[in-house]
Amino acid sequence: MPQHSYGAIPWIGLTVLLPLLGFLVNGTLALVRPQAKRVVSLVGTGVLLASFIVAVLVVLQLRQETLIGPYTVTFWHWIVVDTLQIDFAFALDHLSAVMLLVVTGVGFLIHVFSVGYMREDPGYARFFAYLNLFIVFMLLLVLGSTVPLMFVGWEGVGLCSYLLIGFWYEEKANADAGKKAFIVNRIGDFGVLLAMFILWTSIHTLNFAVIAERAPTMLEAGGPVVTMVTLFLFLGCVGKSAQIPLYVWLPDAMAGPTPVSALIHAATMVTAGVYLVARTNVLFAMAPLSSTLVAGIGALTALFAATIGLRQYDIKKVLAYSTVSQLGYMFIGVGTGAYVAGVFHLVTHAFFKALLFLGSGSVIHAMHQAYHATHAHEDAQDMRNMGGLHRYMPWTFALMTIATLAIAGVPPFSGFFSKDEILAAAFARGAEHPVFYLFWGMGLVGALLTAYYMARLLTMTFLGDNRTGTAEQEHLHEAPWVMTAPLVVLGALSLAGGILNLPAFVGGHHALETWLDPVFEPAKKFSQLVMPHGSTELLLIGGAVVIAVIGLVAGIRGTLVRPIVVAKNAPAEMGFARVLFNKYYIDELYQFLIVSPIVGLSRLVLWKGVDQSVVDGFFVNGSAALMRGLGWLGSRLQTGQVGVYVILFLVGVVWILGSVLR
Amino acid sequence: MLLGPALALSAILFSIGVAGVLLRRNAIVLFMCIELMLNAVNLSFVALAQVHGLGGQIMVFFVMTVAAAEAAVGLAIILAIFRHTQSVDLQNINVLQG
Amino acid sequence: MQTIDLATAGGATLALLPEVVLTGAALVVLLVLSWRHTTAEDSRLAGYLSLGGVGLSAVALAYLWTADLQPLGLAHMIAVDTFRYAAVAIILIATAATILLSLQYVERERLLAPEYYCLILLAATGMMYLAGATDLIVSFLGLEVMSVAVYVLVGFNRGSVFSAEAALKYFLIGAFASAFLLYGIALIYGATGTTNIMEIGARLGQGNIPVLGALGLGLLLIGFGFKVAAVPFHMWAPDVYDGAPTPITGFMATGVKAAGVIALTRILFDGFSHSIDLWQPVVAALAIASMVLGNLVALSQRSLKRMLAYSSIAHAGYLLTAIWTGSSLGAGATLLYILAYVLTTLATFGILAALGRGGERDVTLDTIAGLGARRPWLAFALSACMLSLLGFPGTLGFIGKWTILMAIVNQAHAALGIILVLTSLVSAGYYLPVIMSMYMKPASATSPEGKMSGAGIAVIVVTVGLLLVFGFWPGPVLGIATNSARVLSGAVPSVNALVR
Amino acid sequence: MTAAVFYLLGASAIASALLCITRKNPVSSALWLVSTMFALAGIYVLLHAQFIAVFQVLVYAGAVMVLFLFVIMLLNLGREASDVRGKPAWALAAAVMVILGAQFFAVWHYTPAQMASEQHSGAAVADPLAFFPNNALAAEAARPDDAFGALSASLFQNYLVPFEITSVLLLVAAIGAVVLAKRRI
Repeated sequence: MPQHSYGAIPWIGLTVLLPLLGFLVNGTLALVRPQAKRVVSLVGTGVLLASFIVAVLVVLQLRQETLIGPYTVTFWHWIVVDTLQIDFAFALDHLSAVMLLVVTGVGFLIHVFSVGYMREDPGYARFFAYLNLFIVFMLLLVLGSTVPLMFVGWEGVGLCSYLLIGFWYEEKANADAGKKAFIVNRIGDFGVLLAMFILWTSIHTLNFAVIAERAPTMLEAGGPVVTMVTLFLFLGCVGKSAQIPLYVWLPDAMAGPTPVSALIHAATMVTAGVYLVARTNVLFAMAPLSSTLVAGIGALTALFAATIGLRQYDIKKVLAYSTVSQLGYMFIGVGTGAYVAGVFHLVTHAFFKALLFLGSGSVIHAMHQAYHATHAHEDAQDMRNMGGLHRYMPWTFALMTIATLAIAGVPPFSGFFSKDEILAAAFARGAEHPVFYLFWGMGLVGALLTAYYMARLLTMTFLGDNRTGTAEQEHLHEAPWVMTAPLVVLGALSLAGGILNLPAFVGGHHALETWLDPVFEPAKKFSQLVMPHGSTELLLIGGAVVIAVIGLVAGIRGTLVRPIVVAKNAPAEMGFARVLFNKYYIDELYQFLIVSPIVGLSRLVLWKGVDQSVVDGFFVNGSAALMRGLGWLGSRLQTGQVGVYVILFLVGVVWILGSVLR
Repeated sequence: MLLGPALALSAILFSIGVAGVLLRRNAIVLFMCIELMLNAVNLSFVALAQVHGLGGQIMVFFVMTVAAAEAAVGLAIILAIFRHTQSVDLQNINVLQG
Repeated sequence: MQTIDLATAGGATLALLPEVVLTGAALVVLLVLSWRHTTAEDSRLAGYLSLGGVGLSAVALAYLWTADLQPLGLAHMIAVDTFRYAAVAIILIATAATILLSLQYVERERLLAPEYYCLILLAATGMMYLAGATDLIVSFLGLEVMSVAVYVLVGFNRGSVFSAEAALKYFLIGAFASAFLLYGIALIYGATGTTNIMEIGARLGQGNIPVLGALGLGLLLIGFGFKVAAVPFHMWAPDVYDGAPTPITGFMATGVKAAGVIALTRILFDGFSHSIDLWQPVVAALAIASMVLGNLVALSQRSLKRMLAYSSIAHAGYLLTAIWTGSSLGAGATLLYILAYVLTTLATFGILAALGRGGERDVTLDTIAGLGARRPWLAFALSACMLSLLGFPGTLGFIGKWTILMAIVNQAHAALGIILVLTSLVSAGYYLPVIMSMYMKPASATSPEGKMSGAGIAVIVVTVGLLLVFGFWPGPVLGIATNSARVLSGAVPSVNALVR
Repeated sequence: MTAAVFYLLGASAIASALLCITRKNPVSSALWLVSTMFALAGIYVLLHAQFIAVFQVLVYAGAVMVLFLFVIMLLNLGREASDVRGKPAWALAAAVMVILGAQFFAVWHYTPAQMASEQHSGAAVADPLAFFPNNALAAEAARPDDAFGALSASLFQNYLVPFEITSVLLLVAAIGAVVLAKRRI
């Protein structure tokens, strides 16, 4: 019988196997010959390139197939208990194909960047081993055909993230950040586990494809079961994708090396939550309550994190809060039912945020080298120490500008199309549930703030006068080609990423939407979204663009308006009085009416008050302390006296005998 | 047959043994209280053997063997600790704690 | 298929071949050491002989397992089924690993008395009787053989006051608990007129359980609660684990606990399946108390050895949760979880023995700081163990916990499962700092750790390797565990007839 | 008559046991324990277990308790201060004794007939022994003259496996005691 061959698709296992091989080789080298940096870089990036090529071949083949349901490659029966059988199997469908390309592609670029960035680091081999292992787990997460296998990847990426945040382990803060990330994520994992068990008891399967098949018939739409499952799943997403209230770990995670921030904490791992919602879209579509909550949390996070981002001075902290905020947008998308828009923004965000992080990495690299050359002990990440860098790093500056325009949502950059689609979808949903108008509004304000803080970042870093120091200026220069080349590629993607899903009004055909259609088909039965057309659509777009431009202009002018004090001389807190001495009336107005209140709110209330003390101090540290205290009490009972032990023993005896006698 | 009274006597002796374990600090005396508990159990076995046949009586043999074995090892352990602390008072034996 | 009559001496010997072989090996060791019992070489010789004995016993076990024997009528005194074989296999693994880890340890700590190995073998024999007994008399005697041997082993380091104190505490509370267990057996005997577990099950099945039987069941649970170190019968465990020689601590945490849990499973499933309403609440309460207290107190420990002791209490809680289900799936989960726990714990104590000196009481998080840089392989192995204990996906520990959770969910009863997951969450708070300390803290200025012996390395490589391999490919062990457990009658059938 | 002797012996057993746990001197504690054991031996005779009674005197009172006394003398513990705990412990011990006694109270009412009826819920029982047909030895136990023969036959046939395990147990105890007690290995 002639079998359909499926071309390259059966080779999909290679995409995981190759990075695994890389991990094994690099891991061994890290133990036996940590100095072999050439081999490590070759292996580390080579396996990723090979994996990416395989992924491209696989996806090209997938284009030609007309598959119903995913293409599944089963390797072995993983867990077989009674009638439950869970295979170790990969499932390739149009959604996982998109993720596969993003993970291997962006992953490869970031690996290449790391070759330059980490060159001087003694833990070079170890770093690449962890990075390769991360790719393995991320692909398991993306390709796993069942919830438990996805969970292996889910936990694995958490572990790698933990190891990489604490990579520079000499600093205690890093280790603490790693621990915080891990513990917060475990709270989310608890949700995923519970969701798994409810799923299993209610529809007796944990296979994603079968879930999509069975859920519509075996579960009651809008019923308690499906609502509970989705809420627990979303708890996992909140943890992994850093949404309110579990976002606290992500800004701290910036303690790790910058390529890690780019790969794990911006482009791939943190988007796993969005991916999970998209993956189980049928369930979410059947649970309107949960979906509204998803969108609501997303909107709240998008706005909240953006306000905090307004007044950070650490360049990576700004980007971290920006990531939290952008993830919020993705959740608005998937919560609204615009799954394609959510995934689209995930992809474009991977491009421009990776670019931003790597660009900031370039800057930090340059700053660090400059300070290193003059033996100064300044903060290489503080934007107040930068300024005017465009003279020394023209390439980085150009690329960062592209990324900034993309994230701000200026056409024709990629972020414009994806963010616009999300906002339009939220607006459209508003016709059904007015609360979505609120979410749309929050998203719009968030977009304004995004444009503002990104413009501020760009201005403080690259424009104006240089504040690094006269001696240091000699040493500021562009990063080596191995670091700039990935930036150029990402820049091109950020610029042109929009063509993936060009809307009709510019003559596009919604390519991504057509591509992903089979995956989201089942959800459509439960929630149909009528996107705005014609004048409404154009009005929405126009409004969004105007807001982005206002934000950008305000950001640049608001930053340039007064001299910035170098970090070490800066007063502890910015007084409002300073703001009043402005020669531009319009700036004053900006400052006084819009920016100052929000800035004050951002820095004083939200960041210092809520973020740093309430969430961190109370929830994270407080619960840990409470448990430790209880444990200490238990330990006090352990006096070493046999008499005490006997008494407790007898308490147990009396209780058990009483219980069996009833 | 005196089944009920014998079982009751056994229960009372067992409880007295337990009370003794609570009351004493001397490791040897404490161990004697445990022996008392074992004796109480033996009485139960013997009483029940009247109803159920010889199995109960045979059980007593095994219990006696166990008691002898435990006594041999237990007293050796007590001797060993005495060599370290010069005391068998449990109040003085608590270097391990926390 | 071949039937054997367990009432005859020949039949019983055949059925007890692994135990008999192991006892024989112990006698050989005893005989040899009557001539050679002074130097390090003599001690090593005894170790190798014992290892050979374990090997032969394993061969006998393999023979029994493949021979597919069936008892004639009710199994008399000893079970002839796969559940026992699986249990014996786990005990033999624990014994072999303990002997291998001891080879270097006894020389380093100057415990040069070859009786040490003899006692390990005899303790293992006791565990095998306990785990395979179908008669409460055999359970009790097996338990006593095991306990008496372990009392001595705990106090084997005669130069150390810690060792002696640990032995005394273990002995006193152990004998106290034995008395309760024995009283339980007496009352059950009174209620049913038999000590055979299957017969007890058959006779109790005919109506409400009599008061005598209920009391007896409660007393049995107390006795076994002590052996598996379940709260509130756990107080001895931290002190005793702390004071005992480290390989023996490992042996107690694995072998003793495994034998106790397996025996309890068999007794409750075969003997008291009709009284499940009576014992389920008790087992649930013991499990919850153990999980909560074990995990919380472990958080505040500095010494790794004590931390592991509290963690072992928590694991007793997880195991009791599996028993609580009363289903054959739960019994299978028990077996699998024990295997995972045994492998992990043996490796952990092996590593601990390599890290410390003088009983390892002083090995703390600070001692192992920077181990990732000094001893990368050792640090990797310890990390793998911690993750497996935590139940991290990709390790056998995860598969074990997963199976337990499946068994709970199968009973359509989520509360225990939620507590299990939540307390495991808490346990991250003390397992992870170990990893963190090794990789993320600068090394302190302590003396470097000693070299490991080849035998120790072999144990750690094999156990950690199995943990990881079975973590990704658990099919074989999972199949063995669930199939072996099917022979137990199981109090409850699985609730869900599942469609795949 | 039997009942009267039983209650007399029972009362003396309880009294000796109470004295055993409360006497301050370890030596007198041990002697009161011996006294309890003798009373129990008497009760065994009343309960048709003459053979066990003999062993009780020989093994328990004779061998085991002598071992205890020997160690007490060896360590010269007779002159130590009292090891009885303070008032809270007394209250606790009394409470535990009362609670445990109450929990075991149900056993007081047991008669052979009730025991049998519990197994066969409801049926009135005339001859309790008839309800345990599986235990062929039960009938033999009723004939005290051949109890010894029946006991040994049972021990070496039905209970062969546990009997052999006790030999292992004694071996363990012997090795263990030697290892722990020797001054130098």
